[in-house]
Amino acid sequence: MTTRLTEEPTGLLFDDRSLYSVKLESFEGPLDLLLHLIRKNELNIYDIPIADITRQYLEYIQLMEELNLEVAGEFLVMASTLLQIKSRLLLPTASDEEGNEEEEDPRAELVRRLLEYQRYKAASLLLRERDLLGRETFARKFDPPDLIDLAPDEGPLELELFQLIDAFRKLLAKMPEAAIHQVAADTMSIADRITQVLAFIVDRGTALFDELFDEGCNRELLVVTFLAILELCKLRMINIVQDERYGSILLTPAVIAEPDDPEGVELNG
Amino acid sequence: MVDLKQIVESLIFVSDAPLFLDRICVLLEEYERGEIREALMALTADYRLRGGAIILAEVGGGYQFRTLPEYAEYLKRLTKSRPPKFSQSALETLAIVAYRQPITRAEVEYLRGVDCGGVLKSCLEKRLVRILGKKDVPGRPLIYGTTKEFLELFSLRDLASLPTLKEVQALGERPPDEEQQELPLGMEEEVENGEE
Amino acid sequence: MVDLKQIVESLIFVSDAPLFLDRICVLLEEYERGEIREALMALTADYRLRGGAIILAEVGGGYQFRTLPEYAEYLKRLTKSRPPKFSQSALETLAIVAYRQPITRAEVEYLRGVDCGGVLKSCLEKRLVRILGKKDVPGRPLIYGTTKEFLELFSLRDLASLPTLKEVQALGERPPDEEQQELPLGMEEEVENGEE
Repeated sequence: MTTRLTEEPTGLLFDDRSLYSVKLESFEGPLDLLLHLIRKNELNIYDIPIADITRQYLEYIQLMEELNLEVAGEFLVMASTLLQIKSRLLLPTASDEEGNEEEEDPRAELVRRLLEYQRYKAASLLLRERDLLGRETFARKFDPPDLIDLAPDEGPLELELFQLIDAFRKLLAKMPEAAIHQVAADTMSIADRITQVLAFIVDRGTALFDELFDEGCNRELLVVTFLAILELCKLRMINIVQDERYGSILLTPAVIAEPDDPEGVELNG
Repeated sequence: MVDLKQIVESLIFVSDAPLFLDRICVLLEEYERGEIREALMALTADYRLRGGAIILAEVGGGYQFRTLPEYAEYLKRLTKSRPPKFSQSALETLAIVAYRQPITRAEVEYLRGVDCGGVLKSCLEKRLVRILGKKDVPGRPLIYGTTKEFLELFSLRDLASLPTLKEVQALGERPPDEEQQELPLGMEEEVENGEE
Repeated sequence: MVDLKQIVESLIFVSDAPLFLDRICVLLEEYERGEIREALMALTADYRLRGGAIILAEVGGGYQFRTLPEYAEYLKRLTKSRPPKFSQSALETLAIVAYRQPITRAEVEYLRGVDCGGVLKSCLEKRLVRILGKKDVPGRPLIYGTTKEFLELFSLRDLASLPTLKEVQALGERPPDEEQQELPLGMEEEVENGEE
């Protein structure tokens, strides 16, 4: 977000840079600034005089700099886009002469973006005008007294993914560095594969080594699957046997997990 | 006299979040879905006709009793919590996510022309936007969508009850000529059908 | 039409505890105490006459909307299926298991700095966490991981779809410049197909 200077009365901004007439507001970005310039000059958005608008845009940025307002990088990117469009318009188009390929108007992309942005800006204004819960309209937001005596029972869980990751993030923020580093994408997929492979083996009772490498020949998956099997071995969660020399390798679960009765084993310990 | 309309009324009244028709049907399995729907309509009409401060509103896909905006002035005196406020950048981001979901951060930023990471994050924290998963393109970027809470907050029944982008544009400036037709921006249908 | 009776109605409706006459008088200082008392009486009569499930009751000296006892039976069904509250400690534990699996209880406790037996147990009961096996170290502690139900709860295809910390942290930072530039605007279809 950058600062908008609203000129009052109109037209003052570029002619007379008197700070007294400048009010501070905010622009949401380069597209917003461009729309403002188009509206102010009553230009046809479908036929923007690029040279003119570029000049005004640059003047604006210069003014912001003179006023020591921070000019966000996006504004500069747009400035160079405008200059590029301007120079492309100055070049004679080769395709026109040949007559076959008609080149797209260099402004087309910008016009599309401006129109699109204009729509969402209008949509955001509609959102702003809606009856907001807690501002225009209110609901009962508390544990209803009628239900207080009735203890809540287990129903379906309601949890948002972001809550989960946010909890983890906050937790790690409190932790020493050393404990943090290993949360990488590849660790994730090995963990994922470990659970998959284990579930598969437990499910079948016995699984063929080759079966685990069946789905797709993706090299990455092969490696990850292999690492998962090694890890499962290391953790002694599966046994690997070979029934004869060069025979098929069999994987069997070493531990039959009983999720229904876990507390007896460790949780109370 | 205990009849369905009153039962439904009591359920919605004590529920701490909008109550969905589906949920009511599960709770009141001795009644038909059609009957329950009728009771909801009758109840909505009752509250309108009563002319009280409370109406039965359909928000976020469910039913909830809400006060009419006329009373906000008085209710502000009662509640300690400050009313929700939104920056223009948050509203633009929410509008884009609402109309274009599922959408990636890069797509939101392209449409707005500015960085949106911070805004997206605060929308996630406020639970107005949620992570829908990852997009099946290289890099697997996260994709975002709006939440039930978003609909509740903005008193929207569902995403389809957002004005279509065509309607939105009609409210803005009229384009000077027909040239507009040439630009393939129309995704109104997509937004409408894309829902659920 | 905004009149006193409706104002009082809205206040009592939104208030999270019975509202006392004195309090209402303070909130509505532009009205006389006598008027307010009359409005309360009229409102009480209104609700009685309506014959709905809700009445305006005087409880402990204050005013509060309550459901009639006839509906208790139905309201009980509502509480029975209320989503259970997920405590912060349960959330933290679940997050650790999700991101660090396979993991032992001792490791979870090291990360959280507190005993996690109870929370782990409740995660197991909710079938969000399961025992993967035993770790090959002295004492052979159990190791935990998440379940299929966990993935379903968050609509995740697999664990690899779980957003990484880096991805969420990246929201607070500026994206690299290229990311923003290369997007074509006509991404309607692409976006639509992105969803299954």
